[in-house]
Amino acid sequence: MTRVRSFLSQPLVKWGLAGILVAFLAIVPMLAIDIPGVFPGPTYTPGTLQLLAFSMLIASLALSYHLIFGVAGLLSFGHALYFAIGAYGLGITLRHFGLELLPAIVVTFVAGLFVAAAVGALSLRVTGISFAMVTLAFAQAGSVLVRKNPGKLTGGDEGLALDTTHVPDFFIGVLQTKNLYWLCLGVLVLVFLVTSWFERSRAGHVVAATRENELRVRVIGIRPYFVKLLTFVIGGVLATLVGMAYLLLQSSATQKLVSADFTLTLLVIVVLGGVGYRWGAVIGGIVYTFLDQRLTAFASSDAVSGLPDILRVPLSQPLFILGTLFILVVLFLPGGIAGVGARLSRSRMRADEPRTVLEELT
Amino acid sequence: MSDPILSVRGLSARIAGQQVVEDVTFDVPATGVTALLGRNGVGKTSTIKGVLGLIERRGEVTFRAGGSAVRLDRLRTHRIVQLGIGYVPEDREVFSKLTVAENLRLAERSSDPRREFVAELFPDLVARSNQLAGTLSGGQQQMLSLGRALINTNTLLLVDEPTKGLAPIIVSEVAAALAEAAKTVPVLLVEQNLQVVRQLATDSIVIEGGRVVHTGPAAQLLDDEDMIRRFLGVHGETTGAGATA
Amino acid sequence: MTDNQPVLAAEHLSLQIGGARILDDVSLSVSAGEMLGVIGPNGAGKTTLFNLISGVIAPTSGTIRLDGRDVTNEQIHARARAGLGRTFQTSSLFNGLSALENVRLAAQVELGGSLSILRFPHRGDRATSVALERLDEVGLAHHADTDAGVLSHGDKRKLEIAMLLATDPKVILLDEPMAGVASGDVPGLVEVIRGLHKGAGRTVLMVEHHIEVILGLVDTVAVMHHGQVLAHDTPDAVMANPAVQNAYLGDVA
Amino acid sequence: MSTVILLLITGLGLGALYFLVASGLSLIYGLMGVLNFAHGSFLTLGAFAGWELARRTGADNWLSFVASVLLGAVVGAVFAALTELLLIRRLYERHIEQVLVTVGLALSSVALFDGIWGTDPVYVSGPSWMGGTTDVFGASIPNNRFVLILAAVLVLLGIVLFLKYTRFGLIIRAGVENRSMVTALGIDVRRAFTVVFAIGGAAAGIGGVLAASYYGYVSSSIGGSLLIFAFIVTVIGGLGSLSGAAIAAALVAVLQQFANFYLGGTGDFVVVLLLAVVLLVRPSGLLGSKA
Repeated sequence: MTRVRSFLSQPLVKWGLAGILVAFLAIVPMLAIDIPGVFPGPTYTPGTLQLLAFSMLIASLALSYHLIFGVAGLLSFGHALYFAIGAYGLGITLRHFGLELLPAIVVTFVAGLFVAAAVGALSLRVTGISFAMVTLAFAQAGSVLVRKNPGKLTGGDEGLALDTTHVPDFFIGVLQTKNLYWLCLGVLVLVFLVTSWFERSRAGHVVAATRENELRVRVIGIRPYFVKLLTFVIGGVLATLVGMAYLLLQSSATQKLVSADFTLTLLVIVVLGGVGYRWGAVIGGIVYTFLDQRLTAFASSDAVSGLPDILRVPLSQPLFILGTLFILVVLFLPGGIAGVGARLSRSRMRADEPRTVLEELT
Repeated sequence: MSDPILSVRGLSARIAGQQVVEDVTFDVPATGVTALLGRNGVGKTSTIKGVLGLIERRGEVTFRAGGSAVRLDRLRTHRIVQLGIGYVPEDREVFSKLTVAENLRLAERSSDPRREFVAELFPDLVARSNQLAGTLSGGQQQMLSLGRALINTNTLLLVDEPTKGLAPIIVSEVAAALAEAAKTVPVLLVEQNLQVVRQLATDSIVIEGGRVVHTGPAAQLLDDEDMIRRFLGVHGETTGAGATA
Repeated sequence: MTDNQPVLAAEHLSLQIGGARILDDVSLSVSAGEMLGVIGPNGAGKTTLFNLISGVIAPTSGTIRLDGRDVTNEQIHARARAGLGRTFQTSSLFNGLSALENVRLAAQVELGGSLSILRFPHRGDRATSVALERLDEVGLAHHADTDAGVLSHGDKRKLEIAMLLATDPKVILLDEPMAGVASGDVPGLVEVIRGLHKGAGRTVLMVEHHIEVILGLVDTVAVMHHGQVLAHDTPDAVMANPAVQNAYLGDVA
Repeated sequence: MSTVILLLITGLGLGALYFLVASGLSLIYGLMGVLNFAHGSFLTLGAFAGWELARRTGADNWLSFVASVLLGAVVGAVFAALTELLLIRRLYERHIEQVLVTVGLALSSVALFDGIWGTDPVYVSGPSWMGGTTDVFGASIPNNRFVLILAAVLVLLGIVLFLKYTRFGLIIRAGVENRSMVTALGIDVRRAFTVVFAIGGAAAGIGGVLAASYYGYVSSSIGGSLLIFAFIVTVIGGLGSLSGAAIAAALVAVLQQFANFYLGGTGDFVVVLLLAVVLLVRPSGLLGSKA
């Protein structure tokens, strides 16, 4: 057993296994795997591919939030803003500026970078709950902006549909879902690689140390401000990237993307998966998306509508079940899904590690 | 010898995940003042806080009062204090935005508080009863902190460095008040000032590296220069000179 | 005492919090290569003085000079970069990281590029080899891969000193390095401190309650009481000073 | 001139609403260090409870209005006290997890309200005087603004008197400063936690019923949208400071009204800007004590 574990924890083996997993995911559109109750149909059908792709985007977004919350220990309540910049930014540049896809992506990326740097630079001057509030306030400003629909750019309550004029054909239409699936898989792999890269870099070590003991970092001669800002900006632009893929996949951006609730959902996902664990964010994102999707289907099913009111009303609300589940995880499963996994396998990752992350924040 | 009022067995305590007290065992006699001594950072304050449950702790702490024994390590702080254990914290910890009178009122646990006793002991507090505690001098705050403990009838007093950072004249006032209180209640006292220890303490316990390294009558310890130097890190000669001053 | 320019000087430092005077017009200077012990009863303001010098808190008035340069308004990390290192009264480490990683972080700062996202720390790099050397110096090489959080008290103090050494400071502030250390570990730690002073010619200030440790190590002793410096002289002269005896042991009428 | 007066009084009315939410938030944060994301749900449930009562007792008489305000207060208090007893208490001293639990509760309770009362706004009416206006120096002020301001002033006064003259008030004031010393005086500070949650919940419940009359409708999202501004008010005022919350509530709401009118509907932006400026200049807020 020990030998198996040490074999599995070798870097080459780990990356090898991850590569096999990605390769498997890449051929999923060619396969006919059908898990009733989980997938709406076999894996080659557009509906299932769409759901899988969507869950990978949410997982990528959760990973980008993991950098800020889990690695840097910054409780941001405004992460949805950068995601929304991606979706709305790409939508606006394609529809109103008439740019080709690639330049539009570059412009949107720069916009995300700029906003994340500006908001980060300002909000990181305060810490703790004040930081949470400033990020929340900026996200709120974004939400107001989208709703006010200045210059008819954002579409207000209607949302903003993807203008496909300059989008290549292989990303358009239900029949091309598998291309979008591969795009989303690519985004997930990219975000995962960037996140791992950053966590393993010198800067990543410094930011983890800052989370543990900020005064100590200052005393060895490092100003924590810049490394926190760096993390915040990387997390922000990754979210922008995911937002762009989201627009291509879903063909529209709506107000919900920039709401405070959406950031809270990300927080829920990261905590559900296990704070501080990279895989936790990925698993949390996928589990959350599938639960949400399946619970919605369950809520409108005959099984529920036949129930007496006292059961039917709560069960018909997916968010009620998810919220309750989340509360139970916080109360009884500190460390989330990944924490349980780590404890079961007694791997090198310490199950109590995420707990320190949480305590240091206050 | 009668049963000790407080028995500590294998007490360990942690602050923010760090071990600050390790496996400490000692008894506090049911009468007199017991001085808990040791160098800075050996965990005297943490021991007291561990007994009170103010920090995370493990081990057995047994409190004997009125013929029954209670396991303090199973109780939460307010329950422990309600058993009749008065506490005077290090650094006074008065509520600076409450008035002197409010500080004392908050501390009253019974319907029959000893207001006159405290007023006699610290007439200064009566005169300043409507003043905010935060505006008091260090000495006055210490008296308020003592007053908060003494306003109740206690079966045991835990007093943590009552003379820390105080001017000499105030030190003697605080010591006198403690001596008065100690006539009726046993005291566990943490104190750096060896003169105060000499004046008040009957017994002594010395902690070193998180463990008890010496117990015995206070006078015996204070007269042994070698032990003082070894356990407390105070230079022997100086002790002699100071003691005769 | 030497007559060359002091490498570290506190001039008329005062700190007031609320109505309370924590430090009262403290002036103290240390020459290059000197080791100064700061003693005094609890609450005398020793740690506060260290906090002011290292920049953790700002003084109400007064100046702090490092190599003659006024650093009073500089932040903690800037002073650290200028060569001022310190340890804390209670061990202050990155408990989730290994001993080696703790020291390597400090070494990275000294070697530069600590915030690079393009470079990964690895076994073969400069920072790692420097870190391993420092660990060896304090006798912790065998614990390189142990998590800092699970080290013994004495080893934690040594690890802190190794981190300090990795930043190659000119002036070192040690805040009660012996606090909480089991007596068996004291001699070893004393040797480590002696080594970082005598061996490398660094300037050291240290607060310590172990008087015999202080007396055996330092060139001069400063005695603090009620936020003031009562005396600053050679150990023998200080210990013979009656005012010091009274202050340190307290006098009860 | 009349516009200025209209904006000022309307702003104070909105500020009163903010204060009813922020007072509880601030007290809870001050004593327990918990930022309560479920506070909006206390308000929403209070609003629905008030509406249900008014609907059954005839919405247009004063007795029914007063009764629905009181019911809102009771429902808010009970919901809040249960939240503290069942969820917050289990995570004693683990602040971030406490915040997370309130986030979960906020999400699930709003979903439950959706399930019970539907997602569409429910329109409410009160006593006919409430829908009318009163002329103040030439400005026609909607009457419900006066009711709001009066309610906020009464709640502020009530909380201040409670804090000053009751034993629980004394415990709460001491606990805000140094919680562990309160327990070391033999006091179970956790009972004060429940009391503070109940008070905050009651204020939010009152705010819920009055918000329904201010907006003219109840919906499951009414609490959540007010909560964000209440957060901003709490932080600007200084976390834990009741008087800070009162001042900031008035300031934020009046500024918001003026900016909406004179600066082309930019009220929300101006508020966000104000928050950023205040935090950068004075990170502890207007009346906050801790830096």
